[in-house]
Amino acid sequence: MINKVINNVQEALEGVEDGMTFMLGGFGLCGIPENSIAELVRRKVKNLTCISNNAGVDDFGLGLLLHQRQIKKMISSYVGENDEFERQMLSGELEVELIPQGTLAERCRAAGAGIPAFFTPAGYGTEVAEGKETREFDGKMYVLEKAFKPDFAFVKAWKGDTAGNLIFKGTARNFNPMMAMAGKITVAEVEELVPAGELDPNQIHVPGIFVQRIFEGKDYEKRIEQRTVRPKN
Amino acid sequence: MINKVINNVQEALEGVEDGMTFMLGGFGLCGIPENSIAELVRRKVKNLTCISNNAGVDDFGLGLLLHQRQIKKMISSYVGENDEFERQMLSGELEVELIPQGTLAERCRAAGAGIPAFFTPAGYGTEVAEGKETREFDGKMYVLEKAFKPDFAFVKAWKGDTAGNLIFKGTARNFNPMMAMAGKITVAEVEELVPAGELDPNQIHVPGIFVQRIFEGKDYEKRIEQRTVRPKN
Amino acid sequence: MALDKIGIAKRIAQELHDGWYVNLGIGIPTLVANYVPEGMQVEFQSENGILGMGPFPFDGEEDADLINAGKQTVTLLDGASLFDSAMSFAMIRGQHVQLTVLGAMEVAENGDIANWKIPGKMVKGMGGAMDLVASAENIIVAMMHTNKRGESKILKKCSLPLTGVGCVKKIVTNLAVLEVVPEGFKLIERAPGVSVEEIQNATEGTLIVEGEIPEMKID
Amino acid sequence: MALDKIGIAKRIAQELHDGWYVNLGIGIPTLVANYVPEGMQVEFQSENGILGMGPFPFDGEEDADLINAGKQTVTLLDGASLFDSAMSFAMIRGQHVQLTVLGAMEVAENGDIANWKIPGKMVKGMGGAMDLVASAENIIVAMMHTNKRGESKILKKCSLPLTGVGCVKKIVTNLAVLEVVPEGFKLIERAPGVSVEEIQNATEGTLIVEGEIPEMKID
Repeated sequence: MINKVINNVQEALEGVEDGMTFMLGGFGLCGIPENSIAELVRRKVKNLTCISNNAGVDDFGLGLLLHQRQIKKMISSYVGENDEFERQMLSGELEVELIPQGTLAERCRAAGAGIPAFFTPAGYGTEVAEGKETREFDGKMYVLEKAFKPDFAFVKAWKGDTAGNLIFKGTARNFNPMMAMAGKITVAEVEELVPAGELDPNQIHVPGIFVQRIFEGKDYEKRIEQRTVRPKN
Repeated sequence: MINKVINNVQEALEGVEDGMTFMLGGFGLCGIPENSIAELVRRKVKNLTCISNNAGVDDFGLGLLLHQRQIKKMISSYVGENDEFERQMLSGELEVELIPQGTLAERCRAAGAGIPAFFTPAGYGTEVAEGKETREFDGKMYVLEKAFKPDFAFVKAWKGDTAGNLIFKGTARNFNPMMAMAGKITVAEVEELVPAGELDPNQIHVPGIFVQRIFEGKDYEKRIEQRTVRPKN
Repeated sequence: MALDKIGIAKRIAQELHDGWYVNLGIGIPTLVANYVPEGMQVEFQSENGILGMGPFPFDGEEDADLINAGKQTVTLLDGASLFDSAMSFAMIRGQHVQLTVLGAMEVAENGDIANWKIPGKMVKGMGGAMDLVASAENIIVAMMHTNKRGESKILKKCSLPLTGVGCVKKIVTNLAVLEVVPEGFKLIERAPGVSVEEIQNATEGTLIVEGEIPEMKID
Repeated sequence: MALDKIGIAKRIAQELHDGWYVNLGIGIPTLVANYVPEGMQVEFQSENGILGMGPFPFDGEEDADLINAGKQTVTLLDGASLFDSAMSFAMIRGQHVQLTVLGAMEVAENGDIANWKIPGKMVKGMGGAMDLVASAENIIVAMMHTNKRGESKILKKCSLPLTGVGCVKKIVTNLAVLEVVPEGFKLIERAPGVSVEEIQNATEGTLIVEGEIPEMKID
């Protein structure tokens, strides 16, 4: 097997530079690459374009990069719950491109799957379709959407092996698999890194071919945005 | 949970009619819906269009339908190893459309994913691209390919639950997942049917939403086409 | 008396069908899950990657790795499945989800819906709404009939940027159940004690009233 | 002396790079797996859904549910993964597989390849070949320099229906290693004991011979 193990997050992020385009997995704060984000903050790379479904909260996730004004442009489907984001966006410091969530997911998969463009009905007749080719198939209208081209993808998995294979847990999967497919260099941080052969080959969510660098992350906070519970009786 | 269990293969195939378009999972004879094929043979439905990566062998798999001349048209990527197929094709009795294997897989997925068309580089400059739109993206040429529209999809999984969730084993997965996604009615036969809740939700290959009917198949022959082994020493 | 949010959710629950997969938006739609008719098999999809979503977890059993599209901690029912976002929207775009219930700022009589953007205000994004409305075979809008300023949200034409065109089939508000038909909004039911005149006054779009309009039955 | 199939496979194995994912076609290409240089990390992809394919199983341990693209029973190495056909071709189309080795009936000096169809004969289909050649960044064609009738398969222009256009970069035959360059086929190496003249005579396309042409080193 091809060994993808990197010693630590510092090595894993070697080559990140100002002005690059990154994909970052996660939905809300669920399944985000916490270690990689912390290292991006430490490195202070700036003028970044970040493709991520959400933009974190003020003091966690991508909010940490926003706070240091490292992000030039966000490409997301939903960016609520973030005051600093709002301030930067309204002041024009931050460029924001909003994309329907399914289109975002499919543009990531397309990037990884060598499909330069595809038709989707999402956004037809709305400002999302402005300037884009539209076409009718079987009486319904569709919009032509294109694959992304990120320099790096940062993803977070539950378990991974030395060959780069990844397994996710719960809804922490979300955008991570297709972003892993899309990255020119994909950096995967995992909660538990195991030797090749320990994971069931039938149950791999992301085959190691898509992962260039893997490391075991630490100190996962896994913050919950909306703790909703029922009383135990 | 929505219960998808059907008592037997006879009930599972209710509604199949002459002239319909079917998808049938499998690669070679690996992972083919043996029980559904047997029932199609018994029902003698004819003038079928069958979308399947291969066409079986003379006395197994889709070869059984060919033998009874139930198939009007085959849509496949590779149809070797089948004398009756060859005879019918060369005599003009059987219409054959050959499609690159990756395009076949993606046209199945597209059908299930509500994507009417996508661009792929496969087949550009060859007769496969004749009459199709081609377009350049970033200096490379691509062909526009369209989603299939099958009436039924017949797939075979290793384990399934009453909610229609499917898990595959080994390379018996192949085309089954995306065909399951594509079927207007998807019939899944499984080696082992278990109650909802027994399969790990993290490890479902095909979520039950794509499966309309599920049943536990029997008498799986699982024929091997090319038995290649090393001597034990 | 006009319905409250729970009343709207209860009325929408009556629109569920056995065997349907349903995506519920944030807000009133989420409440619909609490009123599924006894014995009916319905599965809830959450677009961040769940089929077979269950109720909130018991206090202390919440899992940061298991949330719904509203980022709330949830549970799974037996037979649930988890998947990635591309698969989730394959289900939605591919019309495998039979019903989408979502809120709106405006609905127009041609079925247009606006629910994601108010020019000049902070825009949070459309999330999965554009994919949902562009693909769902059945869309029910759950909302108040009028906005906070008392202006109708049921319009001849949407004034806000659209989320989807010609897609809304049915609307359940605090005042009425409406169907979107070629001629306009067809009044199907009135909230208990609410008159046709009150509904007419709260509706800017073309309201079609044919015969006696029954009251909703909500328990 | 011209190489046999094993010789061709051994020579192609010298083209492997550490860390490469490789797809081997049916026939001679399959043999390449047996000659991976010691200590080199290479993973073999089989387009029916395997990464990390191992050797044939021991007699009696074969599994009908575990075959390669040639429908042969195989095994998995530690760290292997299994996936569906859409995912498999996502890898191929998305250029995650670094090298494709496949056979051909004809190769033209512009890099065109024909390997799937002979008009008038039974056509078995292109399988995954068109996806592979359209996407691979490195394609090595493994074949005999001439066909059974002694005619060159290394041509100015393909006469058979194409599998892909302008995609072949390198050819390893029983006689030579050739690189496809803008001007034609550049002769890189000769099979042991085979002269440049023999290669020239067996090559219909433009052969470019610059300086001394070394012999292949095959052990």
